[in-house]
Amino acid sequence: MKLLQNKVAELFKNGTINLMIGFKNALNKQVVPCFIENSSQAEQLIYTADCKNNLSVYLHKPEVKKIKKVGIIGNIATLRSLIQLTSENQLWDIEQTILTVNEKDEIILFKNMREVETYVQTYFPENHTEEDKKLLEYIDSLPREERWKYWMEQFSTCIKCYACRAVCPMCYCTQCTVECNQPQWIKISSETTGNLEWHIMRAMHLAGRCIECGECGRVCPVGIPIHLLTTKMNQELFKEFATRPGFSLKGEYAMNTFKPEDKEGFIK
Amino acid sequence: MARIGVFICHCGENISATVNVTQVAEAASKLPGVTYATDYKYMCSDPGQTMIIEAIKEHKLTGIVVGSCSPRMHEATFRKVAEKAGINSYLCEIANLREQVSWVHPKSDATTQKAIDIVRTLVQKVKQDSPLYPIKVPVTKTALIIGGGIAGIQAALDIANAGHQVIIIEKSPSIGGHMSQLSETFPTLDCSQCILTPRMVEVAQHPNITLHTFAEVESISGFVGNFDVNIKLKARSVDLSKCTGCGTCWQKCPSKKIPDEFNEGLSDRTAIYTPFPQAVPNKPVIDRANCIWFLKGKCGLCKKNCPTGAIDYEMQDEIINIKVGAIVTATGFDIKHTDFFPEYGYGQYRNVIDGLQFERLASASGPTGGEIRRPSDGKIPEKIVFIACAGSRDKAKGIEYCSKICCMYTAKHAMLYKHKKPEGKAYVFYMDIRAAGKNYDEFVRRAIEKDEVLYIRGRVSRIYEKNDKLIVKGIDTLLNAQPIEIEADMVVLATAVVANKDAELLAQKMHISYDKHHFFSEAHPKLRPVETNTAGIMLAGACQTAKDIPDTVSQASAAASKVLGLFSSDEMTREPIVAVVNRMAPPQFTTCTGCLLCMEVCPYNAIEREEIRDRRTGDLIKVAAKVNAGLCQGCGTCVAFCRNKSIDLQGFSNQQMLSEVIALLNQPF
Amino acid sequence: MKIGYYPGCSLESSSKEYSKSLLAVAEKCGIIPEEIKGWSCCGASAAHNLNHDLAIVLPARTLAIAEEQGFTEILVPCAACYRRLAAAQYEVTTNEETHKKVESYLELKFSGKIKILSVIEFLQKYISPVADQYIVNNLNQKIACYYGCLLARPKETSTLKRTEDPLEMESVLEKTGAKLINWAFKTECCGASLSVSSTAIVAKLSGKIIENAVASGAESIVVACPMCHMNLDMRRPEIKKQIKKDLDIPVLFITQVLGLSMGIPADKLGLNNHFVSTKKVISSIVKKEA
Amino acid sequence: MSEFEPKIVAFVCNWCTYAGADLAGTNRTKYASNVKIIRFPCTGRIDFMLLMKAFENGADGVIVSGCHPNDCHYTSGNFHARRRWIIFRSLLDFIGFDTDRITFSWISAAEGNKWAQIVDEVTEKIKSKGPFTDLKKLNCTLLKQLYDEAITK
Amino acid sequence: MHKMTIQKYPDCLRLQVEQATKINITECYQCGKCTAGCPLNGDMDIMPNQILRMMQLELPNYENKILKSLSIWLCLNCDMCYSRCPQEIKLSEIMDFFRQKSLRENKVNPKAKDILKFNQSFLENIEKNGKMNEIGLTINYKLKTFNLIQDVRHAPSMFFKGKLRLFPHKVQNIKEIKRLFRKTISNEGGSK
Repeated sequence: MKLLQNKVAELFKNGTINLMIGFKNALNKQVVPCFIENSSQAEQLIYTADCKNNLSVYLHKPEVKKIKKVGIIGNIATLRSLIQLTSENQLWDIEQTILTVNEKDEIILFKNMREVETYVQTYFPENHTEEDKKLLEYIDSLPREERWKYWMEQFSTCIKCYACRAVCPMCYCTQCTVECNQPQWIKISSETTGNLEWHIMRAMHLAGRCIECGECGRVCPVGIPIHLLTTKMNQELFKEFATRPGFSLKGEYAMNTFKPEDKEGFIK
Repeated sequence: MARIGVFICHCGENISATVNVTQVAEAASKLPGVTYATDYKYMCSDPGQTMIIEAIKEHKLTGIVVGSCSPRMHEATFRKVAEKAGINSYLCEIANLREQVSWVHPKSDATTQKAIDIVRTLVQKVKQDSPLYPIKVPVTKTALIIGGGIAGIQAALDIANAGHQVIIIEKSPSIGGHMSQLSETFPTLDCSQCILTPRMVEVAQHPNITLHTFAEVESISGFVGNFDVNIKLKARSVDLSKCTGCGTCWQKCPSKKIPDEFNEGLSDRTAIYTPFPQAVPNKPVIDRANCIWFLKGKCGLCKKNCPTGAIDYEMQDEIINIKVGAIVTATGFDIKHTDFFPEYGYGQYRNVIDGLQFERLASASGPTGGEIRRPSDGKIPEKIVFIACAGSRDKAKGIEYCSKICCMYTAKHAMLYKHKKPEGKAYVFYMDIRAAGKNYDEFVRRAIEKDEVLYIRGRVSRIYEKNDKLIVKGIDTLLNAQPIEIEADMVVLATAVVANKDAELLAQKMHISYDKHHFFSEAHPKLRPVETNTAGIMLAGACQTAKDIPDTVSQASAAASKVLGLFSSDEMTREPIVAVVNRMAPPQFTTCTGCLLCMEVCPYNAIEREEIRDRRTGDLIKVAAKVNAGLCQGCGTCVAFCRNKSIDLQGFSNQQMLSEVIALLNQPF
Repeated sequence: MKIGYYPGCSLESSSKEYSKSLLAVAEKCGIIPEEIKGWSCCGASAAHNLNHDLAIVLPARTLAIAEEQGFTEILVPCAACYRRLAAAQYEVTTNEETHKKVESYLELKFSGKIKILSVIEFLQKYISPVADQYIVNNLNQKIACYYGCLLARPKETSTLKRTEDPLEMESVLEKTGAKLINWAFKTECCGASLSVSSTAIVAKLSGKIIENAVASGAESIVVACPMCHMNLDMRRPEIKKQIKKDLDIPVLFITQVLGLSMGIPADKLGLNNHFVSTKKVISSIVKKEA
Repeated sequence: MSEFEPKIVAFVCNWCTYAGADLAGTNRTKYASNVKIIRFPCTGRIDFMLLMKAFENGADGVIVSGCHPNDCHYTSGNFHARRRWIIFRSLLDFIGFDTDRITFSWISAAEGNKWAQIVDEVTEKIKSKGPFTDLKKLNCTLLKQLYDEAITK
Repeated sequence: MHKMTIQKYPDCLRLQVEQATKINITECYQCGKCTAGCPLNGDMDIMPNQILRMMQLELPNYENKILKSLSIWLCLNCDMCYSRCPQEIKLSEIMDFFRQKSLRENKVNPKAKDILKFNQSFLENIEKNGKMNEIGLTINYKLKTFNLIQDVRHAPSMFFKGKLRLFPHKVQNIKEIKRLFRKTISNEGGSK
């Protein structure tokens, strides 16, 4: 803990960073993301197993980009999204300084993205919670009609608040297709078909890019397990094309490549 | 406000027989935005066309839908009509009422209804149409030929003789390629150099041809009509302008023991050398890897002795930039060498040679002056075994394809040997004899019947040396799989034809596709055999696949004619059906997020990275994708791919496709 | 490190000297391979000729128990055994189904991932690097290295780089100062499993090999397989009949040659157990001048 | 009310399947009139959202068809499309959407008969499945829902 | 590809081979390289490439011709053919399959009886001791073949050279080995 704080303070002092995105304890003792703007604030920083949020999402915020020299304390999810974002050419306008704390509580300051890549590839996490797995199995086990009912009940409660979008580091489009009205692809009002379309579109756009931090599911105010959609898609993609998002800087994105020998069982 | 005209064609009886055309026209006239709808016997006929033109003028129509035969038939026709009438030709859509309605369904309300639905759909589309204008691209009327073999030479001469500028680059010190190494050529047995050398000289002297030997492609950018190419002129260490080709230098050169590439290592050359007597240009080059001066920093004999002071040790590689409108790739091929074959001794037996080496032995200009002699001891072989399909059609060796030329040149080799040594024995082990071509099979038969070359059907399993004979173990599958063992003095392997080792690299520089064997891919295997997928880049010769000389020359001329077609006008017009990345006012500039994932998707590498910079400071503000209209062919894959719809396809825009879907499925009232 | 040792049946009887010399050389270089407890026969060619499952299960059993006994590497000097073990390992590791089947036969679980060292690999990995310090003699001999078929093929299990003209044995022996000749029959088959049942054929095949070796100027043949040794050495009378030539070129195990160069006494290497006298080789030794 | 006539939309590429359909016409091959074509330059151009839109606007079935692998006029559009469909289809399936209502096929310019055959097959299949109501049902009040179910019975 | 055949003979040898070995017989294009390289091509009654050809053609009674041939028993599994085959057809596996089948249907070529007997005595020997013991093997083999003099010449010298051991040393828990034999053999339909 102290080590981390000192390290960050030092980074401020030697001018490596002007902002550090990390975690602190809120008054209610809950872990929350925080912005450290100078060395003196550094002692607020903590890093524990509860630091689940994917901080990389803040790197898209213009006010953060303005600061240019930004530090970030990444859990594995954050690191993976950083890799994915680099491969998608999104971080060129920011000098990020990346830290992490490994399970031995050692602080690792990455020199460059390559190192992040190797780190992630060595500690590639099994980051699906038990209940997620159970739920996935449960849904898969249902007959099609039941699955449909299940999801439609879920989607019918969706209020189109787009929190899932706001929290997702991969949803960085300045204008999302749902805002596009020439043509209007998706109904603005939150009725179930519209919701369905939104979620299908979201899943398709994130398939092969989602790094499975699960934030979207966590933030959903009505508790739709939407992260399962993308998780499922990733599993499929891995099965079919053996690609893993947020895993290599080359960004082996399944959906913008192909193999002539790709297999499929349904095209007549 | 849209004013659409709908014109339903009876096509004689073809449509009206099963579709109630008047009803269709009537229904159409009720559609929102339709000001005028009618039907007529033959819309494509002159009166029909005039009718449309007048209607457009009279009713001030902003767009038309013609319900007739398939757009593949008459879209062009009716678009001209629209243009004649003064509206943009792309504001005309065709409803396919014949091939996809009247001809495939019985006379019924359902059929008529389908016609109506289709018309409604296209009315909706045409309402979304915006005027498009053919893209005009200027054409630089200079052609670049990569490779100075027979293919390159032929293409160059054809283009140059048609009056256009041609630049040839050749990576080795002389043009001529593999053909200059050959002895006689099948099926006529005329001497290769006798027919080639004049062409080489012609190239050198042609006013429209600029020749760069000892040069390679550094980089290629731009697109059809407007390529921008950097060429590396490798340091020759000899100033061609001063050199007279007198040859004093290489006579004086002390390092004489360097395997001669031109003679396939069957003889030696000096470090400063002219590749072969008929070389063009007939001037030497210093092989720096073997030159004493460059290795040890002393010697310099050639420089001392050069009467014109042409030798320049300080010469550096030089990059020149050229602008060309079209490129012909004629980089040729390579062959597998004897060391590729474990069972034939990994190349350790000197008397096991490959086809090109035999050509050199048989060539009058070769190391033996045209006498077939064994590399090991110079003896004239009594028995030669020729092995066809050495490495070709061999999945285990990773070469499944047939090398195409071996059957013929093996027959030729056997023949040449028998001509030079009639009492000698020539055996050919083969799997099939593939002699398809004018006078080809006759040629092979001649080898068998007249020159008594012994053909044995079967593959050789092993060759090994035994008291300076080569033991060749094969079988005769035609004789009850009889094992056959021949004590040969020399074995000639018809080794597989393969792509050049740097083929892949070049293909990547040019953005052309290539197959898994690194042969370059043609745009269409049947209908566009000499073009590549990158407009403006053509293929000639064996860089596309194994070819013999006649095929190579024909393809070269074909490529040339494609180039000439391109050069026939100062501008080339291209369909405006291209993708466009949206642009808008600062600070947004575009909705494109610059993830550039779409670059990978485009089959034509038409999507480029664009950096939007601040006008004054020049700081990078935004990175975005940009479609190069010169390269885009309008498939729209990127459009469907783009997550936030920042790319759209003119003529098939999101707006259009979506409204088609809606219109097709919903009755207006 | 702990190397498991699988001598195989022949090394316990007909090719004792192979085992002897191998262990002697290893010991000299401070390596003591540890015999796998309770190993059984690999089934040799008999099994796979007659019964596919048995041909996998027998060698698999040895792999399994070796794994149980905590070995990560096992040394299998007999080329025939090596081939069977490697083949079984290939089957098991590449085909999940077979793996399951075998495990059910054996009634025990195993990964089959254990590293199997042929004698050549073993010598390359453990002996060659240190050989210099132990080699005291120069062998004044023209030697033909004979690999036979089992070490060279098939490509799935062979570790030789050049299938037709391998050079691994040569590289192991080059330090012994012997002149290693280049010849054509390195990987021809000696007739192996037909040794007893159709001796005439074996005599013919082995005869060709010996002839070619001699013709290529070899003074002795070096093998790494008991089968090859038996056929080239013990079958010499039949060979004599076959080729109508009395060739007395001795046939040695690669380990015996190494042993000699390391100054290990001939009897410790079992050089006196041969049918064709090995005296010429032994007498060809010259002390290395330090 | 007469027999149920499904509305089926076909998204086809211009170079292979559209030409194939034309060929069916030139051969006067008869087939069901339920299928209506929307012409795209290439299967690569077909946006998965368009399929959703088709169903939302009352399509009972959708056909997606283009050039066979390696035959794409644009060399690789259909390969990209294939990947897209592989994943899109598994997503729909995971959500429980009735993927039987979407038919993917490769139909070349020479396969007029295959086109006719696919159209008839699909039409029959959709007829037997009945109208596509899954989406309609979603947006209506309970009462309307009951009513819908009543009439579909 | 095999449609025609399948309709013709539902369980023809060719299909059995293809199922057992996962080798596609049609891949052989009869270049004959296998035969050319085979060390025993002089002694075989049907050449390797011909065996493949017979399966391709499926002429009447080809099954028996193959199963009763001597070639399949001469084959040494030296894999020379496979290592040089341009189509990577693993003949040795096919041969194994034939041997086992020919045995099961007792169609073993009379000339191959010795080879067979040897193999059998070999296996029995292992079954008994878990390891091969040459004396036991030789004696057993002799009894099976009745050519008692062959190799007897070697026996004494081998013995004195310490190359033969009179008393077999057994694998501990020999029971297990026996069990393995029983199980595999019952599975393979009594082929041993």
